[in-house]
Parts: sequence; structure tokens; C-alpha cells
Amino acid sequence: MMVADFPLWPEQASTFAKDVDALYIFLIILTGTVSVGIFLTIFGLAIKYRRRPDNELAQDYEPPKILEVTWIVVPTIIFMGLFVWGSWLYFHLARVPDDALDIYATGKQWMWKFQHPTGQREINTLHVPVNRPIKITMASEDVIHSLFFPYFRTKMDVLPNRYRSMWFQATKTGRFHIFCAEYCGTLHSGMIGWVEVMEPTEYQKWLAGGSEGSMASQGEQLFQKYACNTCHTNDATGRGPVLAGLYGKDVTLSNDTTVKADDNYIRESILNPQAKVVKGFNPIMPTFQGQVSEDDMMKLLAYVKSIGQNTAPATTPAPAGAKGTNP
Amino acid sequence: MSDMALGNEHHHHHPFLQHHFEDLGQQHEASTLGMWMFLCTEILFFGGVLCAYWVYRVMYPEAWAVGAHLQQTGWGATNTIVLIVSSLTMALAVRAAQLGKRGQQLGFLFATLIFGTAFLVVKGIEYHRHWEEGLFPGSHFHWHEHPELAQKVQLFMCFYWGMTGLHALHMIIGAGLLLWIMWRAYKNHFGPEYYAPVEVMGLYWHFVDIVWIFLFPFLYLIHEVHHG
Amino acid sequence: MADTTEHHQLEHAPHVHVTPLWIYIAVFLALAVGTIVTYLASLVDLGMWNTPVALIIATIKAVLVILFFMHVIHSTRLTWVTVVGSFLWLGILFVLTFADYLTRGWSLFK
Amino acid sequence: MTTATLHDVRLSGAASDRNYFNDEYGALSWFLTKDHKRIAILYLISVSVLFVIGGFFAMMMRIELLTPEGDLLTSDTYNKFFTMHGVVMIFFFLIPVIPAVLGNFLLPLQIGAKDLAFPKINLLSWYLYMLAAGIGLIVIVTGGVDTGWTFYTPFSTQYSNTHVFGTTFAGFIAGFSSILTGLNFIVTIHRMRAPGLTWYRLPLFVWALYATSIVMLLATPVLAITLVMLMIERTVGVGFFDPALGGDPVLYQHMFWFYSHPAVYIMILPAMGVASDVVAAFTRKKIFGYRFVAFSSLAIAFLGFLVWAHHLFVAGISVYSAMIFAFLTFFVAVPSAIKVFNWTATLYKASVSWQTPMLYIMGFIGLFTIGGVTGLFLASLGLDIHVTDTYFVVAHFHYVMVGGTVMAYLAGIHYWWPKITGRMYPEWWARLAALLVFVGFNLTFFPQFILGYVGMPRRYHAYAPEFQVLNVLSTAGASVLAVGYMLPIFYLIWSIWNGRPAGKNPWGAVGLEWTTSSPPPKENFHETPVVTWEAYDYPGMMKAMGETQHV
Ligand code: HEA
Ligand code: HEA
Ligand code: HEC
Ligand code: CUA
Ligand SMILES: [Cu+2]
Repeated sequence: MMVADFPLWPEQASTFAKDVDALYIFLIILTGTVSVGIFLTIFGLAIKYRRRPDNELAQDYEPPKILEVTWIVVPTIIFMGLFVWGSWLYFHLARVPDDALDIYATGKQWMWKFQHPTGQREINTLHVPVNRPIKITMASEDVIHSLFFPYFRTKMDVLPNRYRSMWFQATKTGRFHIFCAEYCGTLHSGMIGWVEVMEPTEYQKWLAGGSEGSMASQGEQLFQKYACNTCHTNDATGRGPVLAGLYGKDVTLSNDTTVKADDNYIRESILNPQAKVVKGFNPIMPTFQGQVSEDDMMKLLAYVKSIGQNTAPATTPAPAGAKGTNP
Repeated sequence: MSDMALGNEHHHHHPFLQHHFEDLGQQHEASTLGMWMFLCTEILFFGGVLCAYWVYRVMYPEAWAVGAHLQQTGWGATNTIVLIVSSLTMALAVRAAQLGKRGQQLGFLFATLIFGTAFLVVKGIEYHRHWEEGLFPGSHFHWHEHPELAQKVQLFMCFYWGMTGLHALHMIIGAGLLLWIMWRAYKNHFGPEYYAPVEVMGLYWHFVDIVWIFLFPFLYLIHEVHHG
Repeated sequence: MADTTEHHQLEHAPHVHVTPLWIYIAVFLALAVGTIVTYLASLVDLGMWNTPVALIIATIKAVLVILFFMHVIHSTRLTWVTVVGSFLWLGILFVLTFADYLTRGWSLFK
Repeated sequence: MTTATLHDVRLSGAASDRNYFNDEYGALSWFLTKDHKRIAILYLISVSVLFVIGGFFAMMMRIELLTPEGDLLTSDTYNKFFTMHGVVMIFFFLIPVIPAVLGNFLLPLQIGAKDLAFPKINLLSWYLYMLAAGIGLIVIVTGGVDTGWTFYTPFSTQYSNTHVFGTTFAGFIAGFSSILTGLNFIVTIHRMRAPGLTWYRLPLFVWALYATSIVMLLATPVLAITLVMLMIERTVGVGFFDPALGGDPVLYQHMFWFYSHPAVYIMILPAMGVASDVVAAFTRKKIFGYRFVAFSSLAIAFLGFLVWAHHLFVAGISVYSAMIFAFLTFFVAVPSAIKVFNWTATLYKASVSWQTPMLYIMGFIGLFTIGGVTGLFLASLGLDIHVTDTYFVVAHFHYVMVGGTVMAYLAGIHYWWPKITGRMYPEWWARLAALLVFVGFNLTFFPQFILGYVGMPRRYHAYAPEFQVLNVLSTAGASVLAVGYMLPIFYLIWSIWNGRPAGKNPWGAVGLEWTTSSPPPKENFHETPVVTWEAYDYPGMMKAMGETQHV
């Protein structure tokens, strides 16, 4: 069993993997050459000029100073190249494609909870379609965790105080590891799971099975449960601003600055409404800190998002299933 | 033992010259440089918490303004003046030591101690009031005027207590050192040849004063951010 | 930085530079005035300038204390380097920390 | 007025009978000593004990990791072990080891001073260190701590129910010990140099200690205040980084690494200083590009402050600041490269002696290079996303810290052992140990690079079965390494009584420390030396020695 299962290289299962591996291989060759070169030089010289009776004294010789300049300038240039390459990859990973499929993740000691916009929830397993960018929006309920997909060559820390999002596009179907990579207490090494990459049709089938209604519609119910609708009505008569059409727009605040209504803005508006007060409204919205769990928060977010795209409240989810397939 | 490497004759063996120094000049330079190095670390010590303070101040300007308005500026201003006076008397004590005037020196050191203590008393009064008003962070923090800002104001109060507490701790240590210096001054240890301990004490005391010069506007005087 | 010449200086007892009394008094008065001005400035609405004004006055006060009460003005170059250096280092902490916080909202052009 | 000159820098007879060791007797003469050499011995004993404790935790972890299941230790115990391994090794071993042992002993000797500028503060540093280590030991025996050596919030402030307070308090105190050592060194180097000893005549070890001290002075206080904030948050229940109040855990990480990245240069700079001195002595040459090597220490010390957030590339900092930090990180590698190349170039046309200190230093240069260049992997943003928090990072930092600093420390302790004790260590055993350490080290940590890239996260008590083979190799290597480390402990102690008397200058090395007797007298020099020669003036020394003399 030991020998059979002895990988020296992780499988490449995302679009990103080969790019990262390319840089890795380049670095191995570059630094390998340099390191081996230095090693051999040291040993070579140490043997050649080893102390012998006729070599008790070093020769009075100084290598030319131009060497010094060379080995300052050349590495610097190489390093700048590495910087550009590494940054290019990083930037690429930071920019989530617009057409990515939304998935929500919560880290919690010691499990991963995933929610699909259509309402499916799963723990420690994540089903995603192949060949389609997936965006994971995530937060932690307690300490810092880190969602790590080694075969996709990506990971990101999950924070307790704000949303962050990462993305990947799987290129192979199959089961791949998920690890928690940021130490989070007793069962940190047990906070593991699997990502199941499926054909889009399979994925649609899977989505169709057992769900409690889409996240947005569950969010809508919560919207009533928390009595948000008493102030946020569908027309301009409420005490709070109309939330339809809000998501992704710029909001003008009472101090005349504008902010983009993104995930973290919505989250903050609910947890700490007075931090950014919308122009023309009184700061009367109560805080929901401590009342709304991370799961519910994500549903509320999904709801606010859903009514952001089409002005009517979403009753039917706009599932972000694979293109052209019917659920 | 031979000190003759530098071969200067006029230096008799001063009782406070330590064995490993060549002469009092070297010893003096070493002590003051040592204190400066220590103050470097102090700058970064206070600087660390100050950096955190500014990060949150930029994030939560309203809460910071509210927090500053919870302070009584009168007390803060009084204390600033008290501390500046103590710095003056400290500087004059060093001067008296340089001139070898023992009486003056003792007087100014004593004045410094008195003003330092006055500062701590005023700070104590403020602390007491904050405690009574439930402005100490933690489970018994009560402050509800703007419920939505309460958490961030509490965060501000963490910094208030943390920074002024650290500063007060430095004052207490300074007061202890002053007593020791006063005792040595009383024993007539200092004069134009040897006054490094007084000088070093002064550097420390002035540094603590500088910290407060910044803390005062940062914790008491934040102008309200106006909403349009 | 120190070199051999430093040792010659050190052969003697400490180099005493006694600051005239009036300088101490003048610095003290300046500090007191600074305190009052800071306080008054906080009462008027200077728009975005309130914070910078408070900071500038505090810095001036600190510089006065450092130069005169702490005798840096007559000190060796090494002392100057030490003082300036430690503030420079504090600057590193601030600038690079804020390089993060202030750019968090920047968009990633596509 | 007699002065020590080049002509004295040669082999000479028996040790003088009065030395710092036998100058006074009794336990109190040690515990109240102000002699920097005795304080160095106190440190030597204490850091060695803590190294064995740290090593014990390492061995237990390696044994646990033999199998994928968590079978030997419970997960809580494992978590405590890697935390205490990291805390002990970093704060109580690696940071003090070279400065407080070798630096303390040699700095005054190398600059021709009678002692450090502040002998009492030097003793105080040791007591603070002991207090911190004592608290650390109490924490260990009363249940330990499980946060990782980085103490990330909010886990450390709100979730861990182990002795976080005690540990961070110990770290805080150890920090002050380190600050006071740095302060003492800087003042000593500025104010206590012997006549004629200009900056460019200083041994590179002194330059390295100077650069190290700057970092200690300017970085450590930020750690101190950060730990204070952490302790307050933990005791009061709310505080500076608490997300519930709007605090930001990433701010803690900024402040922690503002210290802890420069701290890695506190660990490596003195090692580089040792390397320079040893390379010069065992090649009988002046280090090539002396000034470049000297200033590269200062450059590392400075640039080291500009790169801390390369530990936070996936932690939630802005994309643009990540790029700034990555950019600056590459610059800190340039002065390190200068040193590596200059040591290598020094070997050219030299007279290379293959004695133990040189063996360790050859190992050091190679292993530090591997550790350093894998740091470049981590600095390459897009790649770090994959390898951060995996065994790749673990391998990187053991290569620089163990392959780098510990190897250099072993080189230094062998090189200066004759000066410290007046006796030679047994060369054959020492070479054997050096070989074992080198082989064992690579076997332990090289597989971890692969392990990391394949995806094994660090701080894992149990792991996926496919990672086993590499883990078994690593554990096997660690056993060899442990034997390699055990040997010196035995033969060095043995040599104190049984070693061959060393004489003033057994290596034929240049440097003020070799002009006084071994062990040195209480006040170091019988007469204040006057320096008239350049650093590493081997050509000059060789001429002065006239006919070659067999060493
Ligand atoms: C002695 C300690 C030490 C030293 C010297 C270094 C040196 C370096 N380190 Fe390392 N590092 C650590 C100790 C150290 N590190 C520790 C303890 C951690 C993890 C902490 C934790 O999370 O627990 C860490 C983690 C760490 C990270 C974060 C990884 C992560 O968590 O994701 C990074 C990222 O940039 C990094 C980079 C570097 C770089 C670029 C250097 C450079 O200074 C290296 C420069 C040297 C060289 C480059 C070699 C010589 C150069 C040549 C021979 C030139 C020729 C080469 C070419 C032309 C390619 N280190
Ligand atoms: C100076 C620093 C230093 C040193 C010297 C070492 C030395 C060693 N380290 Fe350590 N290590 C760290 C600093 C250091 N480490 C840090 C900072 C971490 C991160 C912690 C964290 O994540 O918070 C870490 C983490 C770490 C891990 C990762 C744990 C994890 O993430 O789950 C591992 C795993 O193999 C490891 C192994 C070893 C080994 C085998 C040695 C060997 O070199 C040790 C060999 C030494 C001895 C064994 C002692 C001498 C031997 C004797 C006297 C014989 C008698 C004793 C016995 C045989 C029991 N270390
Ligand atoms: C007591 C009335 C009230 C309740 C109840 C209320 N809100 Fe609000 N809300 C407001 C007001 C007034 C504003 C505008 C002022 C501000 O930004 O604080 C607002 C602003 C918002 C915004 C930002 C809107 C924008 O245009 O930028 C969001 C998002 C929001 N609320 C969501 C919710 C959610 C979700 C709930 C329920 C969990 C809720 N609110 C409950 C009154 C309320
Ligand atoms: Cu969650 Cu580690
Ligand atoms: Cu680093």
C-alpha cells in the first residue's frame, strides 16, 4: 500500500495548476543549477586548494572586483523576473471571472459547510461542475481557517470578520482533497474533505436532489423572520432604502463618499448598520450582530443579491447551473 | 592594571568610574548612548499600539470621535501642562547637576516628583470616573447612547485604557527612578564631572512627556466628522 | 559614525554643555502655548485639516523637547542618527501597514 | 608601553594560570558575575538545555508522523508539542544562541575591550532570559500551550484553553532580554573599541552582531507591545483584535510579523558572521570583498524590515500590498547572495583546512543557499498560494534555521572552543558528528519540500496515507540528526578535562581574541591592545610568521 500510493507530484486538476507548476519547475531548474553550482564550486576549490605542506599559506590573490558587480546585478535582474511572473499568477487568481458559479462556504471548528445557491447544503464535501469557474464566498464562524485545494493549487484564509472570495475552474472530474491549512485548534488535521468534480449534467442531477429551496428564497423567509421587510419595502415608502437593484451598485453615503455595494458592504450593513449610513436616511437600523448566524447571513446575502439582478424579489432561483442544460 | 594605553594623566580615579571604562568621558558617552538606544525601543513599543490605533481610527472615524468626546478635555489639558512643567523642572535638575549645585538639584528633582505624582492623581480621578460610568471594556461595559456605535467605542476605550495605562506605568517607573536619583543627589554623588545618571533620568522623563504630548490630542481631541 | 577620532574626544571628562536658563523657559512657554493652541484648534471645524493640525503641533512640541530638553541639539551625530532612525523605523511600520489597509478597496482592473 | 602586535599572533605556550574560570570560586561567583565570559557560559548551559527540550518535542512529533493515523499522541498533545517546539526553539534557543553565547564571549575580546559597556545589564539579560525560560518550563509541565508559535488571534485570545497567557508573557520577557543584549552590543561596539580598531578593521562577526543588534532593538519592542495587547485581550475578554468589536485579526498578523520576519535575520545574521570568521581562518585569507560583506549585513538588517507581509499572502491583505511586499522580499535576497558568492570566492587560491569548523561552514553555505532559494519560491506570490502553510514552508525554514544557523553555531562553538576552555575538542569525533548532522539533516528535511508541494499542510497530527513514505524518510533522518547532535554534547564536555591544551592560537588565526591567553584572563587582556593591522590580515601574519609552521 505504501509503495502503490506514493505521489511525488500533485495531480493537475484546475486551469491554474499548470501555470503554478510551470513557475515551480522553472524555479527548481534555476535554483537547482545555482545551488548545485555553488556546492560544486566550494567542494572543488576546497579540494584543489586544500592545505598541504606546500600550501600552508594562501596565495596573495584577490579576484577581480567586477565579479562583485556581476553577482549583485545578475541575481537582481533574475529576481525581478520572478517577481513579475509570481505577481501575474497572483493577480490572475485574485480576479474572479464574472460568469463564475457562486458557492458559499463557512469554516467552523472543525468542518466545512458549503451551500449552493439553489439551496443544497453539504458538509465537508463539495460538488462542483467541471470546466466552469466556481467562485467561493466564505467566512468563518470562529477562528481563522484556510480552504486549501491542493490539486487546484489554490487556497485562501477564511476570516471571522469578513467575506473573502476565491475561485477555480476544475479541469478533471473526480474526487480531490480539501484541507484546512490554517491551524485552528484540536481537530485542525481532521478538518478535511473532498471536492467532487462532476460532469455538468451530473451536477444538475445532483442539484435537483433534496433541497430546502434556493438560498435566495430561504433568505427571503429570513428577511421576513428578522422583520427586515418592516423597513425595507419594495417601494420608496419604507423607512429604509429599497434593496432591490442594490447589489453591485455604488451607494452614496451620508458623508458624500460612495461605496460599492458588495458582499462585505451588505454584511456590514446588517451587522453594523451605522458604520456606513446611506445618504438621505436616518441611522435607525438596529444591529443584527449576534442574532444572525453565518449561514443565515449568507442566505440574506444571496437574497439581496438575487433581487439586485432583476428588480423583482426572486421566487424562482436563477440557478447558475451549467450553460444550456435543463435542471 | 594599565590604563596608560591612552596615557592621559589628569584623570584621577573617580569613585564612580567603572573598571572597564578608560575614563569618565567614555563612561558618560556610553550611558547616554545606552539610554538613547533604550528610547529607540520605547518609540517602537508605543509606536506599535499607535499604529493599531490609527488603523482603526481610519476604519471607524465616527466611533473614534465619540470616544474622544467621552473624555473630559479639561483634565487632559491640565495634565498636559502638569507634565510639561515636570519636564521643565527635570531639565533644570540636570542643569543644576551639571553646575554642581546640590541644593537646586534636589529641589528641582523634588518638584519633578511632585508634578509627576500630580499627573498620576489626575489620571486616577479620570480612571475612577470612567470606571463608574461603565467605560471599562469587557463584560460590564455600559454605554448605550449610540447603540450601533457601542462596539467600536468599546474598541476605542480598549486603546484609551491600554495606551494611558502603559504611559502611567512608565510614569510610575520614572517616579521610582527619581527617588533613587534624589537619594544619590542627597549623597552628593553628582557634579560637573559625573552627572550621567541624572542626564539619563532626564532623557527618560522627557520621553514619557513626549508620549503624552501625542496621546493628548489622539485620545481627547478628535474633531467630530460631519455628515452631509 | 564613530571612528578613531571619537576616542580622542573621550579622553577627557564629559563634555559639559550647560544650556542657558532662558532657553529652557522659552521652550517651556512654547510647549504651553502649543498645548493651548491644540486645544483651541480642536474646537473649530477645520474640515479635513483638524487631524493634520493636531499632528503638526504635537510634532513641533516633541521636536522642541528632543532638541532642547534632551540636548540633542548639542549631541554627537550618532545621537541624531539614533533619533531620526527610530522615527524612520516607526514610519516603516506605518507606511507599509497602511499600504495594506488603504488599498484593500482598490478594484482589480480586468 | 607595550602593545600586542602581529608578532604575538602566533602559536605560543601553555595557558596562563590565571583565567576567568579559576579567578573566583563558588556558585555565587557565577550567579553574580559581571564578567561577559562567565555570562556567556551561563547562557551556553541554559540554551543547550532548552535545545534538548525543543529537540525532544521534535522527536516526539517525528515519531507520531511515522504513520498517517494519529496514534502515539492525541491531537491536543501533538498541537502542544509543535507549539512548544517552535516557541522553545525560536525564543529560547535560536534567537539567543549565537549572540548571547558566542557574541557575549567574543565581542569584547574581538574589539579589545575589558567587558561589555553595561556588565550589570548583561547579567540582567541572563536573568530575564532565565525567568522567561522558567515560566516557559512551568507552562510546559502544567499542561502546555497549543496555539502555534505565531499565536494567531482570535484562536489564541478566545478559543484556546491552554496556557496562552503564560507563554506570551514568557515571550515578552525573553524579548526584553534580547533588547538589552542588543543595546549592550551596540553601545560596546561604538564606545569600547581598542585604539586603532577602526570600523573597517573589525572582524565581520562584529559587523554581523552590530546589524543583529539593530534588528533586536527596533523589532522586538513591536512584538512586546503586540503580546501585551494579546494578553490584555485574553484576560479582559475583549480587545484590540476582537472581530466582535470590529477588530481585525489580520492586524495582529501584521504586528506579529513586523517583529518576526526581522527576527529571522536576528537568527541568521550572527550565523553569517561566524561563517565569515571561520572561512577566513580556515582558508588563511582575507574575506573577498570585505566591505561588501560588512555592508550586506546592514543591508539585510534594514531590508528585513520591509518584507514582513510575505507571511500574509493568503491571509487577507490587499492584492496591491501583497505585490509591494513580494517586490521588496526579493531585494533582501540580494545581500544574502553577495555573502554566499563572496565566501565561495574566498576559497580560490586559498589554503583550505578541512577541520571541523570549516566542514560545518561548508555545510552551512550549501544548506543556507537551499533554504534561501526556497524562500524565493515562497516570495513568488502565485506559487506561495499553493505552498503556504504546507510542509514546503516547514522545510524552507528548517533549512535556513537548522541548516543555516545551527550549523554555523556548531562551527563557531568548535572554532572558539579552545579559546573558551583552553582545550582542543577531539577532531575525529567532531568530524563524524559534522557528517552525521549533514546527512541526517538533509534526510529529515529534503523530503518535506516534496511533501509540501504534494499538499501536506503543516501542523497536521494525522495525514492522508499517500504522504507516508516521505514522512518515514523524514523521521529516519531525524534520528540520525539526533545522534549527530548528541555527540558534541558528550565529547565537548569530555574535552574540558581531557582535551589537549590549546595554547593562545591553535588555528593560526588573526584577530584580537587570539592574542590573549586561552582561556582569557578576567579582564581579557593583560594590556590594552593597540591595533595596527587590517581585519583578517593573513597575508601580513604569514609574512610575520616567516617560515611556515605546522599546525
Ligand atoms: C533564519 C531564518 C530565516 C531566513 C534567513 C529566511 C530567509 C528568507 N525567507 Fe523565510 N521563513 C522563516 C525563516 C527564515 N527565512 C521562517 C521561520 C518562516 C515560517 C514562519 C512560520 O510561518 O512559522 C519563513 C517563511 C517565509 C515565507 C512565508 C511562507 C509562507 O508562510 O507562505 C517567505 C515568503 O516570502 C519567506 C521568504 C524568505 C526569503 C526570500 C528569504 C531570503 O532572505 C533568503 C535569501 C537567500 C538566498 C536567496 C540564498 C543565497 C542567494 C544566492 C546563492 C543567489 C543566487 C540565487 C539565484 C540567482 C536564484 N520565508
Ligand atoms: C531553531 C529552530 C528549530 C530547530 C533547531 C528545529 C529542529 C527540528 N525540527 Fe522544527 N520547527 C521550528 C523550529 C525549529 N525546529 C519551528 C519554529 C516550527 C513551527 C512550529 C509551529 O508550527 O508553530 C517547527 C516545526 C517543526 C515541524 C512541523 C510540525 C507541524 O507543522 O506539524 C517538524 C516536523 O517534522 C519539525 C521537526 C524538527 C526536527 C526533527 C528538528 C531537529 O533538528 C531537532 C533535533 C534535535 C534534537 C533531537 C535534540 C538533540 C538531541 C539530543 C540531545 C538527544 C536526546 C533526545 C532525543 C532523541 C529525544 N519542526
Ligand atoms: C428599523 C428599520 C430597519 C430594519 C428592521 C432593517 N433595516 Fe436595513 N436599513 C434601514 C435604514 C434606515 C437603512 C439606511 C441607513 C443606513 O445605511 O444605516 C438601512 C440600510 C440597509 C442596507 C444598506 C442599503 C443601501 O442602500 O446601501 C442593507 C443591505 C440593509 N439595510 C439590510 C437589512 C436587513 C437584511 C435587515 C434584516 C435582517 C434590515 N436591513 C433591517 C432600516 C432598517
Ligand atoms: Cu480549520 Cu485548520
Ligand atoms: Cu519572513
